[in-house]
Amino acid sequence: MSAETSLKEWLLAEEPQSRRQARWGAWYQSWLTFRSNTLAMAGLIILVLIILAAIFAPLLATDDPFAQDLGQRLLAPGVDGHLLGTDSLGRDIYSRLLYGARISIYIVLLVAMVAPLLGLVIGTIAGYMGGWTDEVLMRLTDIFLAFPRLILALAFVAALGAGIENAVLAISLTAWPPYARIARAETLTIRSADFIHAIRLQGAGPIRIITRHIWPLCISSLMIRVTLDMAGIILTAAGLGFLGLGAQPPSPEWGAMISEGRKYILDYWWVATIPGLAIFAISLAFNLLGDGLRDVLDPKEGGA
Amino acid sequence: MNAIEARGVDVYFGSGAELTRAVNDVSFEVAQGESFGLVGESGSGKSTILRVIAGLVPGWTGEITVAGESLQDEKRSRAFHKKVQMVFQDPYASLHPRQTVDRVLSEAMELQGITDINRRITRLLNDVGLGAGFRFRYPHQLSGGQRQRVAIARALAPEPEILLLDEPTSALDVSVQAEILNLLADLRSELGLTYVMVSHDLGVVGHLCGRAAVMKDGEFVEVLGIDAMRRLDVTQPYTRHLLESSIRSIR
Amino acid sequence: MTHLIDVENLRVTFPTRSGTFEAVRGISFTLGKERLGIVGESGSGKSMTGRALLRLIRPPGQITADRMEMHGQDLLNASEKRMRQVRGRQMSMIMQDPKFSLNPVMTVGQQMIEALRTHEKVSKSRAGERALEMLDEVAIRNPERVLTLYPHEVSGGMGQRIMIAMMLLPKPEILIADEPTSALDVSVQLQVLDIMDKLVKERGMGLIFISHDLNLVAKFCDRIAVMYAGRIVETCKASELGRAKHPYTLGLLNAVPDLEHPRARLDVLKRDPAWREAPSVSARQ
Amino acid sequence: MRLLATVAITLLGLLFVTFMIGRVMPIDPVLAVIGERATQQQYDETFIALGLDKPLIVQFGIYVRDVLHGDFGTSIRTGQSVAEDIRRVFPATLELATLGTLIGVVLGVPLGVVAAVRKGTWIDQLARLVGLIGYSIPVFWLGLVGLLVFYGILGWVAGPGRLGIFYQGLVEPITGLLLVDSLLRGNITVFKDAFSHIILPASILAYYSMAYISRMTRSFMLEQLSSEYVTTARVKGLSEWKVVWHHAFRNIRVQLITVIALAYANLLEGSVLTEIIFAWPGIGSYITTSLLANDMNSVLGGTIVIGAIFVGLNIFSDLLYRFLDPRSK
Amino acid sequence: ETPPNMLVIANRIDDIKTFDPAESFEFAGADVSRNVYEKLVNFDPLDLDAGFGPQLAESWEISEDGTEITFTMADGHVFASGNPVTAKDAEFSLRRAVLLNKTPSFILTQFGFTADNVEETIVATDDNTLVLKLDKPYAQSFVLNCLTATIGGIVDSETVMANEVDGDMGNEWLRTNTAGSGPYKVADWKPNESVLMDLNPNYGGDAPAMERVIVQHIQESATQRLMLERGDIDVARNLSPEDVAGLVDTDGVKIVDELRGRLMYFSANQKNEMLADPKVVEALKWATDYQGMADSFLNGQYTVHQAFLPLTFLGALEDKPFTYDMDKAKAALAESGFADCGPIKISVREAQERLDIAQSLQNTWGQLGCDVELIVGTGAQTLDRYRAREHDIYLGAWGPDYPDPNTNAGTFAYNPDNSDEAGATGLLAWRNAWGIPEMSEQTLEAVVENDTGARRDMYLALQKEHQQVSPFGVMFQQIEQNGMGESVENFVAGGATTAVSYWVITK
Ligand SMILES: Nc1ncnc2c1ncn2[C@@H]1O[C@H](COP(=O)(O)OP(=O)(O)OP(=O)(O)O)[C@@H](O)[C@H]1O
Ligand SMILES: Nc1ncnc2c1ncn2[C@@H]1O[C@H](COP(=O)(O)OP(=O)(O)OP(=O)(O)O)[C@@H](O)[C@H]1O
Ligand SMILES: [Mg+2]
Ligand SMILES: [Mg+2]
Repeated sequence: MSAETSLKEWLLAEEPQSRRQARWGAWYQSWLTFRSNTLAMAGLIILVLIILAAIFAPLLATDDPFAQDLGQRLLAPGVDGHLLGTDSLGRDIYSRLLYGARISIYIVLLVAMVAPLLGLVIGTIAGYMGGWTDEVLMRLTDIFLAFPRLILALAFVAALGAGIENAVLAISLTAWPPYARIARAETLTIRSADFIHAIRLQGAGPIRIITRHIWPLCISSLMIRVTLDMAGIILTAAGLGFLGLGAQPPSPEWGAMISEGRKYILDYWWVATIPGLAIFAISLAFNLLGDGLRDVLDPKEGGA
Repeated sequence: MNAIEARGVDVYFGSGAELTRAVNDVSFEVAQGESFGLVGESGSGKSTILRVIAGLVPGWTGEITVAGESLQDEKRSRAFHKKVQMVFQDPYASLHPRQTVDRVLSEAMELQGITDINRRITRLLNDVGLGAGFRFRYPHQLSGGQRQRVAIARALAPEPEILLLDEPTSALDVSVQAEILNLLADLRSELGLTYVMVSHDLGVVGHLCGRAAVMKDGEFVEVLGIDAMRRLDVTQPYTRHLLESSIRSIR
Repeated sequence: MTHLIDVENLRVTFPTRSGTFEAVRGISFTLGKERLGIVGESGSGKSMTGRALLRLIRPPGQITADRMEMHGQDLLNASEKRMRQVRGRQMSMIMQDPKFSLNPVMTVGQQMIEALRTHEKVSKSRAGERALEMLDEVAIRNPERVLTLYPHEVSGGMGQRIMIAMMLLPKPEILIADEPTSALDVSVQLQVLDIMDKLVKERGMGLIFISHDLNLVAKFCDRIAVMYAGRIVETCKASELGRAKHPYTLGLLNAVPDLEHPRARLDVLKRDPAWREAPSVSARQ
Repeated sequence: MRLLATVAITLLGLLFVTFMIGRVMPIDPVLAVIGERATQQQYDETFIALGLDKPLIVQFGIYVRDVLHGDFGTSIRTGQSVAEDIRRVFPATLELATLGTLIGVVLGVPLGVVAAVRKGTWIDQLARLVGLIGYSIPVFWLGLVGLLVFYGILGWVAGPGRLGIFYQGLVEPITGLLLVDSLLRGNITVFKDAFSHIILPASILAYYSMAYISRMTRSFMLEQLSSEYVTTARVKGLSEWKVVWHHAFRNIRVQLITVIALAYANLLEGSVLTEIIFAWPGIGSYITTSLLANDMNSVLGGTIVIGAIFVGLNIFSDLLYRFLDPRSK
Repeated sequence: ETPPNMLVIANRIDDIKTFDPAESFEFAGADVSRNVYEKLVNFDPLDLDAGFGPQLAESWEISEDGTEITFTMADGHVFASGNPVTAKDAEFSLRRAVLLNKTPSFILTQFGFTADNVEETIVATDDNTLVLKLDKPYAQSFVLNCLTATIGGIVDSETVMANEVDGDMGNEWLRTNTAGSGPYKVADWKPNESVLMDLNPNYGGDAPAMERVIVQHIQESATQRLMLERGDIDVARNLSPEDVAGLVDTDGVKIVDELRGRLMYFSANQKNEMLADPKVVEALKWATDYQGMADSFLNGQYTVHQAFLPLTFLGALEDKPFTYDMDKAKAALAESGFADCGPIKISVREAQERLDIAQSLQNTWGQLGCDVELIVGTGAQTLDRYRAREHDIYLGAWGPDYPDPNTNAGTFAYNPDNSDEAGATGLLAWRNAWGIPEMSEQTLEAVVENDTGARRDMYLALQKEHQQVSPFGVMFQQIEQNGMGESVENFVAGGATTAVSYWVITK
């Protein structure tokens, strides 16, 4: 018990004694704020569950997600030990769902790696440099912004070939402009802040200022946007899957599963609906999480 | 040798119909070790002069020499940053919200190629009256006065000769203001610094400076010693008006 | 005699993550037809006191008091409808910063006329005339033009005067002025104070003047309450400020650098934890 | 002037990117024309007829020149001029997206305002839930289920397509928007039928834009409601209604218009899946099908139209901003 | 509910590009064309098995040497414009098809017609007589079968030439307009949306019961089913097996099965060293779960069929030598030089049933030890790769172009020059780099055999060999399951040989 209290005290110390303690303390403070937000916690819990499901899929799955059994197709949930029924090729939906979680998380990670980063780099450079650099980069952003998103993604996929990586790449390539805009707007306000002037006066160059001082401040608003957008991204990936350009069979990607199952929606509703619910759950989790993060990271919108 | 010499400095902002002349043909010099004040109403161009010196304003004209180094445009040499530092008006805006005091100070030292950072940080914090306990705090864990001390510590980190002070206490309570003013006075006598300080509070200028320029609409109305100010020994009516209203508001 | 305002044991609390935070911790005071100054350092609860009187603390903040009356009428439990009649009409407040306190997308005229017509059945044109008169009274030149301006088009000093004019338009009996001059230049500051002084004297209002500048308050008010950490630590007649005893008050007085009386070192407040815990001094009369 | 230049550059860039995507695609536009059984000689003839033998930059130049003359080329999939095709399919999407946005605004804005005013109460939670669901349900799933329930089982609305088969061609087009045209022509039966067809897909789209609009409205309103001028308004003794609508809401109009314009643009370009499910002959499904058939002229044409609309909406909200916000003058 | 004199059909018609019979080559286009354009000879929709019979030509004669066919035109056929149909129109239409040289033109040019010789080889000697001169004495049935294809449609020469632009022989105009003598004319076409056909007012035959036919483009099977259940359409043409199963018990709706000519096959690129080993291909053929697929996701819509000629075609082989037999498959693989089977990529276009088949192949071939990857793409993408001979395994469908056995023999079993330079991209055998000089000879011999019985035997033999040695694994033949209102009678989708005929439908 005392170990626990002392850890807490250590974390919440008014006067941290080391860099590590300061950093952990700051994290802990945010965590406390976050924890008090019930809905956000719900989101986090769902997400953690999904991640656990993805990690332990081999343990949790009752069947091989790819094993077909044409004699056992389109079984209703619960029949013959298939918890969530089987699909049109007689594969166990529950097991596929578990493995599908891996793909969804993979998508999320991949997009989260590419789009916001690209947006961050472009937006902060444009915002900080100003002048014609800004002009050129922002025109580029406008062009991609004016582009119909799904269509651009479709075009990319059509060009690169169908498949989950390409789908994600395509989505990322279409998703960065809003991030660039946010990052730029944020940079414009930060750039004239006194603490940036101060560091300039210390002799720091633009690269250092952008990466060390501006990025950390843009990241929180980007992170909020990313989590809120994540649902949209998963849905876009699913949409590409629906159009047949996302994950390829026999991959148990949820969007592709819906797409496969939609043929049967009138008689075997669960085949499409269960992955639909899974997508709903993960999007919901991200949305709740994003809302919560906004309260934590962006006090001006959340506060009382 | 003068620490700062300025000749015919002009600053324009905006363009076309929005063109404003923020500073209009300003000349002055500040001797080594002197403390020079800039007073005047809001928008008269006080801060702009400091920012021009610091290299934060693009496109000014005129001549400025700082510690023998002639300044151009926004470019400032490494040596300049070592010699000249600035403290800003708003302690809430002048610290990076995501960086600990430690990080702020150590980065400033790193940039100047200073070694032995740990020991120096401890000493700096002591110098500005904070103590080592504050080293790993984030700005939001500090009061306004404490933040301003951190900002001063940051400015002192490269061991400069000249400090530019832009209303360093106007965002603070009187009680805290007193602490900061005392600190600045102590540092000057200990380290032999040169100050250029902006304030609209004549009391503050009077406390810290030996000489002050009165500004109006981007121009120097008058430059006079603090003693002359006290005696209301002025030539310009604007200066007199400023001094009178300031004295009246206090008493 | 019933007081204009009578407050006993007023508390304003905010729930926070680390328990409830008490911004105002049980203060008592009364206000007659006089000028009461409330001074204290930043965060001492001055503004919250002012807002609490008008019941403008937004949830989850909470106001409690043993008594909070105006003219002997309870304000604490009055209906929201009743409060709307009180606000503006009987008790009004000038906010700290004109830049943020005026609606940016409405003209000055619209906002002033609205203030008046909320409480009085007057025609628009009549309300406009009254607004003009009022602007004139607060020494605004060319008031016709000012009525058509948007807030961003007026300077800080003008904005503050407009605020004053607007709040005085429905002729309230009580005015709370929350640091009405701290955002202004010295020269403009004086002007604004002069105007307020004149109006208060002429109209015989009760005034609560909030500021952190002890000297200013002493010069301007009849009575002073010094706040520290949500409590009143000392109260005295303005004229008797020289006899103040509380070290906090003394500290505030001596911390100010003075052009005429230079000192080598300024006095620095040594905050005593006991100040925080000492019971609130009543400013009731 | 500057604005015009910006628009021109953006559109040209848009053209260029689309064009390049079309050309670097590893699929062969010639095949799309001639089909599976063609001989090599037929292939070569078509290759030259399509101008594919010229250098890329020349092809692009020719294309831009044609577009400036309003000629988007011929669709190899429908055999008709792309401009003609777009004129046919665009009104369908426009009608759908407009109705969707309208419903979204009418429901979303008040919901967002109320949620902000009653922050933390059940209505706020409800709004949040409605929004979250809107953000999280795949549209194609909702569309199919909606069709099943409201058309298949309940029979409350008409099925896929824009108009019942027997009503087709009864109303001479004026604007191309069936709801408007039928009213202009005074044909109430056609109007009813068209409405019955459009209401379900429009509602489904509306749900998504409502989710977005209400969420943004709420957060804008929260920001305004905590500002000082709102307190000032309260100090004046204004009623809550006036405080909320006359003061706070007035201040978010500009931001709101931007958001609505964005939502509208999103529906115009993003209703592809809905269009497919509801057999709605709109521009989204037009471009998609064209893309899958590698009919690049149609894709380019459609993309430019949508891009131009996007840019147009941006300019429109910019202009409105200048008009509505005194600070911008 | 639909009006009694109107037929409303839901179908996928996004492949229609043109109505010009000289150019039209898609399924949905053929459906329109058959009802708009009459041909010299044609099939009777109510008796498809009888083969072609007279239509615009009332009779024909073959010359002694078998290279000249003389048609005598029938009376009473009138174009929608009111112009009577004459031999001149037939001459114009057939010459036009050759001269325009669009994709389907090979159906005619394989008889030796060229742009240079049409003036002599396709000649109307008078208004009543048309003479075709062939370069070889082809089997009569072969020639006449070809004339029943869409490209054999006779257009109104006067109307068409009135709409000529830049010497295009009215091609531009005919893409969106029709000028035929068939029972219907196209009144309105909205690409991707609908085709509306009205009666040809001057139609010479019996007045059809359906005065108006509307084909609506509905992509989703579920949607088609809902519309059918609600009575908003009369016929649903793209129902999935599950939706068919769901409709079987629905009141007022019936399902009509019809065997079509479309085959589903996989083929192995012989440029791939492993796949060039006949034993490997044999193993793959044994490792395919034909019946399993036909009984599950293809249920009712495909029947197992393993020869390149579809059933009902002359000489179609009914033998199904391959079954799903893992032991035989493994044995065959063991005999091959690739006992542990390397990686295989299946190219498949994005379409649900093909994806299902591909996944099943992936599954069962996987059990052989093969590492199977699916390469999914749009139609154009996969086709592109196929034509460039870059695939490993191509999973495809093939529909006959005209109702003669040569249509499939000429592509599955004909590839005289297998070099890359030959560029015979139209030939399936070439696409799979399968060089077969001898089999090509046999295929050529079969088209000039005028004795129908002998010709049948030739094709049977050809298929028997093909089944065993070819890199083609033919798996299924399509059964079209159309859902329709109970009262709809005489809906004939066209069998294996032709397209739909609306004019005989009643309801
Ligand atoms: N970046 C800028 N762009 C345009 N105008 C500017 C800019 N910075 C300052 N100005 C203008 O220059 C003038 C002088 O500004 P400056 O900040 O120097 O005044 P100041 O005397 O410091 O006033 P204060 O006491 O309010 O700080 C003002 O009119 C101001 O509006
Ligand atoms: N919504 C809130 N939640 C929690 N604490 C609050 C809230 N609003 C104000 N406070 C706290 O209440 C205390 C009193 O605030 P108040 O605004 O009354 O100070 P003040 O004396 O007016 O200071 P200043 O001179 O800076 O205006 C402060 O410590 C402030 O942080
Ligand atoms: Mg300044
Ligand atoms: Mg305050």
